[in-house]
Amino acid sequence: MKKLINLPEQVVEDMLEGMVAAYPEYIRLVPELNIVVRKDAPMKGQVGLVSGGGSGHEPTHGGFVGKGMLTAACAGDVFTSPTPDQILAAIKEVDGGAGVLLVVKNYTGDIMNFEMAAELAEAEGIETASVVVNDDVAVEDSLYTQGRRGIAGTVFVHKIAGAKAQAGGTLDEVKEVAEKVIANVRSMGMALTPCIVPAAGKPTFTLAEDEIEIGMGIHGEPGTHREKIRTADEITEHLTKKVLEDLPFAEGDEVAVMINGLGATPLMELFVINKKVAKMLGERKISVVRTYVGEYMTSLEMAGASVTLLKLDQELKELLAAPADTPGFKQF
Amino acid sequence: MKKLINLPEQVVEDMLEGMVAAYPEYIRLVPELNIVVRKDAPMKGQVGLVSGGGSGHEPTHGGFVGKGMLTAACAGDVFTSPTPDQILAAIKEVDGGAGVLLVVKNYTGDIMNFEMAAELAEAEGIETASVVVNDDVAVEDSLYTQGRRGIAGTVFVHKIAGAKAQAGGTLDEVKEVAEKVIANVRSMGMALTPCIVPAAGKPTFTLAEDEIEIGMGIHGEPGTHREKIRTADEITEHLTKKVLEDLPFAEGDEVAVMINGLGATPLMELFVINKKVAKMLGERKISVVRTYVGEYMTSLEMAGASVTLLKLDQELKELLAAPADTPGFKQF
Amino acid sequence: MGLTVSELTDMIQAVGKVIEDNKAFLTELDSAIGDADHGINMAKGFHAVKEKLPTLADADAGTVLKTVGMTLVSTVGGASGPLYGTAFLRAGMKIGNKEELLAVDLDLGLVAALEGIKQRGRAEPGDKTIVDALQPAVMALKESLNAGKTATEALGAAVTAAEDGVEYTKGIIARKGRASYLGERSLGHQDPGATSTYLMLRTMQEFLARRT
Amino acid sequence: MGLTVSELTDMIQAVGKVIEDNKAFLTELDSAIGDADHGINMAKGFHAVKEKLPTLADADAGTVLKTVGMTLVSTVGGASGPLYGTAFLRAGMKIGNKEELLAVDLDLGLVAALEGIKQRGRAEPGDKTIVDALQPAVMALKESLNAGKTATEALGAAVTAAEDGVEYTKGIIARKGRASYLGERSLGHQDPGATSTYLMLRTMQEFLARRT
Ligand SMILES: Nc1ncnc2c1ncn2[C@@H]1O[C@H](COP(=O)(O)OP(=O)(O)O)[C@@H](O)[C@H]1O
Ligand SMILES: Nc1ncnc2c1ncn2[C@@H]1O[C@H](COP(=O)(O)OP(=O)(O)O)[C@@H](O)[C@H]1O
Ligand SMILES: [Mg+2]
Ligand SMILES: [Mg+2]
Ligand SMILES: [Mg+2]
Ligand SMILES: [Mg+2]
Repeated sequence: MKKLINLPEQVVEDMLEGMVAAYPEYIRLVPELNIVVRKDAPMKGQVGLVSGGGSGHEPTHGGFVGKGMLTAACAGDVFTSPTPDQILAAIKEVDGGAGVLLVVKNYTGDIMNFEMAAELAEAEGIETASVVVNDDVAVEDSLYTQGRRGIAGTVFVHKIAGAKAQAGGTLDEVKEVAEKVIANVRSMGMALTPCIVPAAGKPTFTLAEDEIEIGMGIHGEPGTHREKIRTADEITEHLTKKVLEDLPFAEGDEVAVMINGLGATPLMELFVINKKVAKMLGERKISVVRTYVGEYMTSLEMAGASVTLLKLDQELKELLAAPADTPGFKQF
Repeated sequence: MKKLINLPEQVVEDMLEGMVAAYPEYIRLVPELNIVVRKDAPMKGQVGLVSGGGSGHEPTHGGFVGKGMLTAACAGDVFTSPTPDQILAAIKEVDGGAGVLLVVKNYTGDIMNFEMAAELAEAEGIETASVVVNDDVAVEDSLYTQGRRGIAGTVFVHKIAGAKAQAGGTLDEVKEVAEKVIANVRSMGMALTPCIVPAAGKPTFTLAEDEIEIGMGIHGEPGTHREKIRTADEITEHLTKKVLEDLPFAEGDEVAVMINGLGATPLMELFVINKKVAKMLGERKISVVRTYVGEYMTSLEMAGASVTLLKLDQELKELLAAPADTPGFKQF
Repeated sequence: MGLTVSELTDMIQAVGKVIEDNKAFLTELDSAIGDADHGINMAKGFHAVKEKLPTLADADAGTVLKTVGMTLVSTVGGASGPLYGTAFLRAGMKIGNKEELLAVDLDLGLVAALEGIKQRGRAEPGDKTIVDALQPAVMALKESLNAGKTATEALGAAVTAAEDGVEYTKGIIARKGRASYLGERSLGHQDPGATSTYLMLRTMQEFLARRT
Repeated sequence: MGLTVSELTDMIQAVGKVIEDNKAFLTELDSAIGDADHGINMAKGFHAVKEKLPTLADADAGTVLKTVGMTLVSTVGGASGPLYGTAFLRAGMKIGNKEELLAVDLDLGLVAALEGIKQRGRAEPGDKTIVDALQPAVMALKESLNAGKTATEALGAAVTAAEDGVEYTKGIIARKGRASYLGERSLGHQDPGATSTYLMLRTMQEFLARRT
């Protein structure tokens, strides 16, 4: 393990301190609790938006705290959900009287910790609502299982629900639009290399020099299967088809595209992928309203990428287009 | 070599097409010539800003084309300077009658190709001026050598000269402020891993599992020396001290900070570095006006980081604070 | 059995030590079908418990258990934090302000713990989770006690059942937790949470056995 | 020597082929002290030259050389593109619209090429660049011609001098180009550009030798 860190046990604290040191005009840190809060929170009468999860996905989540996106983010240990007391503290920090929406990714740990936090908040008289993001089409969707994971599509939930809250939407309205995003967003990823959790010191899986992992999660979890590496076009075609067929996306649809790097993938390669995605969408007469290429939902230093498509209606288009000003996501 | 690409010979074209497909509202591509041009160029009466260099440094250079930064960027092959005819074509694309400033990084190839392009432009009656960025303190500065390399500090030149051009500065004024940035900016980097030029298929150097390379360039060039990995704080201290001593930066100075990832370094680690840099500056009573943490000047999939400091006066502060709206650098 | 609060505290410390000793092992198990942190998470939680327990010298059994639960909830994170946290919380709530625990309390406490975990995690037997170790253990304990066995003996039966449960998880596909994302690829691997449950029960049993 | 334009063209193609054959070798040299692309750059340029030359069947020697120069300038990039491009351009300008080249043209052309490279790159002998192969070669050629040797013989002397020049670059610290960033670490490695110059001269000499 070769990393630019100090003690593994201290890496989350070090990171958060470095983050607030970089962006004091956007965010502040609640000491001890590892919560990143929007500088001017709570905003009176505005719905608060709290998300969080394990660390190691930067700029998710702390990087998206700011105007038009999250009001607070709870950082758990690397790849470990934050705890209920942390989340409760974040809820209290952002509660401006209009209630707080919790944006949770569909992992057992996250679900349970946020649920406990919501129960505690309720006991203290703060109104909360929750949405659960589950955009990863690599995982089979079934009532009898945990269901799908939340991955890069979560960023669109943050953006759009954040815009709605910023525009003065009620808790119900913000929750509703978040759920609309969740219903219309699909993603799938692949990895060239695994990643190493600092405290573990070694990767959770290994890949040969000519192997890639398809459909892996953003926590170093192995994926659906392993195969020989192919060209970027072939790999992209495979991922994009899975994503397209799932909703399904159809001719005439308007979409937003996110080509997300997992941590160690150069932008160059993400653009190569986007070329192919744009071509495939063009062929299917699906029109691209906006494209985001970059690292949004990473998995430490994993090399690989995911493709996300979000089907837009007029409301989603407008909210996606709204300005956002956060350290990790800026849009005029 | 494990990369998300198609043919190595085609990777730059693929990338550029994927880039303009992603950002049609910002940029257009001049086909065949691998030039990324601001959508609304040429801007009548506004100084054009042309930069470029080898590819593999994304978002540099094409990602910084847009309002308040570059007017055009010429993409050479991976780590290879663009050619004079490419650069000349870019100059013509952006010439709005007020002249064109060429921002060149101090590499023999870049210098000569831009110089030839400037001669050709002059022959065609277009006024140009050039500045050469050489911020890398890892390289000894000497009149008898090539001098220092241009690395991440170049992004500050793009930002500030771009703001000056956007504000209507004359060619002389834009050049002058670019030179002021160059005189006041210093950087130094280190690598955890090398990178692989797609066409070469193998790294230019190798590092043991516990070794790092100090002061390497952004083209896979070996650095000043190699050492055993240490903590992020120790490594950061070494780099930052070198940078601080060089200008030198002194008590009371106001600075902008850039913690730049080289391609494969997670944001988490860059924030860990920033924590230490902020601490060191605080101890020296140097005040940080703005901090940029992220991937700005990369070296394909190299893992590592560089630290850049720019000493600011009132003019630089204002121009740095001016809005910029480009795919890779946005600031309200 | 007549377990004093101070002995209960020692028993919990023994459990914590076993978790600490098995940190790498549990993490290794989690790396096969999860995200390689179960041992790390649990060890962190029990480290906090270890620091906390000395402040509870004068507390009753329920308070000790609830405090352990709260500590786990607020330090572990992930899936195991709320699950084991809820287990201790519920056991503590059930047992209440007793100064000495009897066999029946062991039964009550473990039943409450199991119910808490099932409620929090919505897992059923066969989902490849903690439940696959804990539910058979709780049943075996109850049966043994009903058959007139001592607490130590009954806990011995529970440990055996939990061990079988861990073994059983190797042959099933995960339907809850991170391992469920793997589908069939989760086959052949034992569940980390079921394993930590087994380790905890075994430690409790050994503690009781040492003392008798 | 009496080299026709068609022979000149063949000679340039032979040079291109040698560059292509040594693409990996030159890149390898550049990876030690540069950025691992010298062979790739040069091969790309001469590939373009190869496509271009057939369109110049009726051109004079100067035009052929200038076109080769322009082609290199606009396809190679990096440091070697403008340098070798300028070299061919200047040689072409010096030689002008001749239909047949004599020994004196070889001398004039190489001198102009060297001057072009030195002017463009501002390198002097001892900087560990192309100049360290080309300048001694040009001097050896001139001396041989002055001593009454044939063009082929004189070029033979130039090749030997260039080879010595390449050897010499191993012992010096780079002061121009990417290798200069390495400081003392550039010691012990031969310069890629000096090496490609040597290869080109050797190919020219072999071409002349084959034909006589
Ligand atoms: N819904 C659930 N009910 C019961 N146990 C569960 C559930 N989900 C996960 N687990 C248990 O949690 C264990 C993993 O815990 P841990 O690795 O600490 O958390 P995480 O999965 O968040 O990283 C699994 O091995 C499984 O036994
Ligand atoms: N200023 C210079 N003058 C002469 N030759 C130079 C100069 N700078 C570099 N070179 C030559 O160029 C060679 C490297 O060429 P190449 O690798 O193609 O370009 P780059 O360095 O841009 O990658 C060096 O080995 C050296 O011989
Ligand atoms: Mg976890
Ligand atoms: Mg090069
Ligand atoms: Mg886990
Ligand atoms: Mg080179």
